[in-house]
Amino acid sequence: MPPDGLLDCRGVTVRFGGVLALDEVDFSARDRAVTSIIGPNGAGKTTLLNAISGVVPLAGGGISLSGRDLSQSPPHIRARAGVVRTFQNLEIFTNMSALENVMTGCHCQVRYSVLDSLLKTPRYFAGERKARAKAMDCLEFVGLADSAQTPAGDLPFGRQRLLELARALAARPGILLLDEPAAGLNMKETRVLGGLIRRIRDEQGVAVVLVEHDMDLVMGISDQITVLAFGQVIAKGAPLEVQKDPEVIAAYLGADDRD
Amino acid sequence: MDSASLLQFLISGLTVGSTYGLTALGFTIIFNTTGIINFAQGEFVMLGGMLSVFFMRIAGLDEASAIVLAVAAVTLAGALIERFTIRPVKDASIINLIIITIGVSIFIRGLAMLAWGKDTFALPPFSGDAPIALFGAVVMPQSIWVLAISLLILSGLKAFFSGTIYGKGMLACAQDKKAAYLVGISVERMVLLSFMISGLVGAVGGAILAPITLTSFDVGVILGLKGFAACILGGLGNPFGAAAGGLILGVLESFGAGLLSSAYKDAFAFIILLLLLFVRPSGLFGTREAKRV
Amino acid sequence: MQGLKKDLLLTGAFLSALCLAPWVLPSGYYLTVLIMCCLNAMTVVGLNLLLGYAGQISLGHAAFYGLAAYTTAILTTTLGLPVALGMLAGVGLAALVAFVIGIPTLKLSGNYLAMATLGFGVIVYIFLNETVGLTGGPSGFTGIPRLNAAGLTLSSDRSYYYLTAAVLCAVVLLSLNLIRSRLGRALRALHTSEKAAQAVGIDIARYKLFIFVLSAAFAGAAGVLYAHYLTFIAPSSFGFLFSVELLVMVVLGGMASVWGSVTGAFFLTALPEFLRMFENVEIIIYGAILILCMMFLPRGLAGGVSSLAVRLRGRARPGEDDHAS
Amino acid sequence: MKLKGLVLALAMAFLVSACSTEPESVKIGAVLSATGPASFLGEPEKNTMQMLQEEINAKGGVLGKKLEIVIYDDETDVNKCVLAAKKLLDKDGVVAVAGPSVSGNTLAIIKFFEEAKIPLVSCAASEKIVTPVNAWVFNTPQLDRHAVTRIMLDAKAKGLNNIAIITVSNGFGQSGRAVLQELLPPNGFNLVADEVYGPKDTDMTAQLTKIKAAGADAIICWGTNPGPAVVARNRVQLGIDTPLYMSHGVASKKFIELAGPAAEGIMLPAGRLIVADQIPDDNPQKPLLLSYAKAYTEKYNAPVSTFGGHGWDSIKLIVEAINMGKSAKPADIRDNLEKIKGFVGTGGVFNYSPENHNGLDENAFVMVVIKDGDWKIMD
Repeated sequence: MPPDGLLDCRGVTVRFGGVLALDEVDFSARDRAVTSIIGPNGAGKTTLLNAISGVVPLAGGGISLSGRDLSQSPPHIRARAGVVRTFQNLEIFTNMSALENVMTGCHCQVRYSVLDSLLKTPRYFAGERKARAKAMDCLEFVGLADSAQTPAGDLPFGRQRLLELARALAARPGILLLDEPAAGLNMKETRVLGGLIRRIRDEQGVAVVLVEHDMDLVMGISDQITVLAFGQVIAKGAPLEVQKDPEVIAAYLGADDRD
Repeated sequence: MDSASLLQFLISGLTVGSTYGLTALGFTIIFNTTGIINFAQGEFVMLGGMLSVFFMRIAGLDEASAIVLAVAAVTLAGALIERFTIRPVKDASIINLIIITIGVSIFIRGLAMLAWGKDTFALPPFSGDAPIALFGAVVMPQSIWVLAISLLILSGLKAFFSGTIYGKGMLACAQDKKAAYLVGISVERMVLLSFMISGLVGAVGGAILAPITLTSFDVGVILGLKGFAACILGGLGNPFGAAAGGLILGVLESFGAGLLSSAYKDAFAFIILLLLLFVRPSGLFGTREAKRV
Repeated sequence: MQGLKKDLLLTGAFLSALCLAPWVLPSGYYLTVLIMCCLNAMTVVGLNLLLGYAGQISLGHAAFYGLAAYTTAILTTTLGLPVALGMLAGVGLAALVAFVIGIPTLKLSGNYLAMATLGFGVIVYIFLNETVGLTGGPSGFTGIPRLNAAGLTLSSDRSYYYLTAAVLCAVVLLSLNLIRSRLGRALRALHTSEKAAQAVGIDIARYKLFIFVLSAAFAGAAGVLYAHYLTFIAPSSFGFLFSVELLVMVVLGGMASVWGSVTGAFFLTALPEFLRMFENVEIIIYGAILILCMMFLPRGLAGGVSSLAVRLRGRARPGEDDHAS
Repeated sequence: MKLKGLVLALAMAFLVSACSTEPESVKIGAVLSATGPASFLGEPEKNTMQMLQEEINAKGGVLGKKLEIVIYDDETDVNKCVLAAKKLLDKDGVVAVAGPSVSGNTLAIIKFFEEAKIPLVSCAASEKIVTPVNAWVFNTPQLDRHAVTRIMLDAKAKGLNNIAIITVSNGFGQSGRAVLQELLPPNGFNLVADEVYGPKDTDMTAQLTKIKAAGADAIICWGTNPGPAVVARNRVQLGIDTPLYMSHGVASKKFIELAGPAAEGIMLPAGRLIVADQIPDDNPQKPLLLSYAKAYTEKYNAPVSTFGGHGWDSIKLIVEAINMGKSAKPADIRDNLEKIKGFVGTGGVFNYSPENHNGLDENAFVMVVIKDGDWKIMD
């Protein structure tokens, strides 16, 4: 195991029926770094995120975070261990306000028992105050503090993306998995997002794994890039190295035909 | 237990099962187009039987024309229900629409009680009631009618859904209303059609079953319950599954009554159903996860 | 924390209204109607926690109501245990059964979950009906004693009514408290997106099970109170139609609204009494009212009242009150 | 809008209830299952009571006052029945109550009558209603025990010893099943099969196939329409020629209609009402039964059933008790009900006493057989 590997995937294999979606993928992400996963459509990028976050079961290989094996853990255990993610198709809680969304993110950070909830004990009030404060911090961080009381479903699309990010931050990630966070955003919003991701890495010291199609964003903020094609890793390295890799160029050219 | 008795249980189970299967088919059609579980489906079956009796007795028609008229009337009723209770609120959530169909079923039951009273009625069997002997067991001619017509309806539906543009359009509506609309399918017309077809299927079922099961204004409740169970057993949205689910449920009950205990036969059938769901969470022949509520 | 004060105030006002009711409606008949309303409301509030907040349907809640009623009936009548103990055991058994069947059942979703809970209800009904030696079978279980608590016999309808009203208010307050907590947020989260809920560390299976058990316990509480009020129970009161009726009360009252559930339960329980004068057309009118309410009040009675209130105040107030009241 | 409507409905309900309080009448209540699964009982009972009210008032009423019968429908539902009974007791202030139609509902409300000290004359048959005797509760139908006794006498005479029973899994079937299980073995019969069917079942082939295999000499079926009609049809379809006895629960023309040719030869104990024209002229019940049947058929254009007769008996017994004591006070009515002797009703000749609140014996039944689509008294 490399000493700097915070998240470590070895030989991750995922099958859907007869289809081999991921074929012995090795992937690692360092602490306090942005690691991007790129690749043509259908390369298995989201599947890899799903495998890491526990949404799809592994057919082989292992996943560990800071040396702790998570290969068999259900998604919520991985989340508690620090693997927190966002979704390509927004999964915000539309039946809550923005603030409540982020407070839900604090679920495992601010704890009190069922009895405290039912009977409104002082512990409940203390916990709620703490959760609220923490959620407000996260909202402020992404620039949504002014929309705290807005029903989440009423927010414009770009702000819903930010809300999801805030909710993920509230869950105090050890590693944050972002699944195409820039999809559907305009240039300006994408720039803001890029800045946020940098700040997450630099100010909060959280490792980020980024799956993204927007190459400007990827090349601008990544410390390390892994390229997937047809369920296999075809290249790894710093942005500039990867950009020059002939295999990567070939994969993208081939993919462009299909697009 | 001798083999003649076992065969008799099977025949009895298939006969009862076809009543569930026919109701289940109606559920499938509306579910496939709208995602609604139509609680008034049992009432369609009831209306088919009761209207046939009514047209025969009061209007003095012969049985065949009475049944044709009854089926036409229930098809129309299906259209009216869609037009007046479902279409005006088509943006409502599925659970609200389901509650509306519960209201409709109560309403129809009330009307039927007021119109025809609370008595039970019988319809004469189509081709006499001389039992046919079969390896020591007996089959009623009406049971053969029921099984044959059920098969006919089933294959008709199969052909309709996979072979015609309307059928495919209806399936498309269930998958994604907006997309169906975008490719030029009139969602409203498809939903209307689905209510009419399931009215028709229900009414045919009600009419051909009435000679065996007898009919009254309140038979719809239990048929709806068992029909829904049959649907789920077979896997929602699959007409073949619905029909098969009905037959399986009927056979389970019949063997439960014959071999275990007649008092617990329904419990037996439902326990099997639950166990099956725990192993196969979307029914025997179900493919997609139908999460709607 | 403003919502909390509002909850307390509303619950207090509701309790006082319930307590004043016997003076306004002096006959014992109205008391009985009100007791039935309160009992149904308890069950419906619990069912709404499950359905409206957590998004998990149950068509088997009548079974929990019935199981609890029969448990206390058998313990107190056949075995002669104290009533209070029987009641506790009844609620406990309902919760325990919910726990046991909830583990496999709650893995299902949507219509399949509806069927599984419905099937469970039917099975319980059949056992209540057929185990004649234990339950008295279809003709019912007679001679259940009234409640004696701390040397105080709650034999008069009025004192029993106060007890029922108090329990209902406790159920309402507990539910409101629950919704405004991290638990409530977890439930609403898994309703909208199980994936996202898991992604922030929420153990969805555990919360589903918890709320299933809690709502079964509320139904059980109503069940034991019912048994010791009527002193007679029969399986026909706990059939699948009652489960459906409870579901209708939830939706008609308003999904994800505790006060909506109370309104829905009171409305639909008392409605047939108002319709009595229509005799044979009663059922038709009942059906029509149900259809019209669902067509024109898509968010239920609670939604109708709150949008009326909004219109009266002339402004909309977004925020957590809309969701958690 | 909604609120206004509710207030209006409330106000209306108050108004209606206020108007119905009329001091110059004797008010009797009735809770009947006019709708729901037991409507075959409740509807004729309700019709009969309405007919009786007109008839009695046309003849000058009760104690010189108008007779008013307040009838509520309980929809065969326990909770609705409790509410209806409460309304009669607490709001309408009736002096006595007739009904309910089914045993479960009766058992559910007995307690309230004991508390309110108002007599209840039930139209339901269960023995639990009158044993142990509750001071305030009476019933009018013949008991299951009496019906079973008649069937056993007939079976014994024919030498049928191995009996199979098939009963419906509701209150009616359950109480019949209990009595059959209790009485058959000690009277020298073998119970060779004990099958059950659901009230809404539409096929009893499986149960009958089992009974056929059990080698019974006779089958006894205990249920109410439409189940027994299905049993009769399935029996013929399966080619079973074992004699079939039914309970008195099918003693209405509807059964013969539903079972069709399969009804031929079926035997059952029944009240004399359905065979009124066949009973000897010296039977004290004959004139009453003929006139009741005629009046009912004329008024409602429907065949008379013994169930309506329970309604007749309940109301007439209450009225008789009022007339005996010249008092419409509930306690007096109760006391006088216990003193009624030799009262000729549709169900038989009633002899109430402090120990017997049913008042009938097995002579209330005759055995009838279905022949050529009609009832025929057996010798």
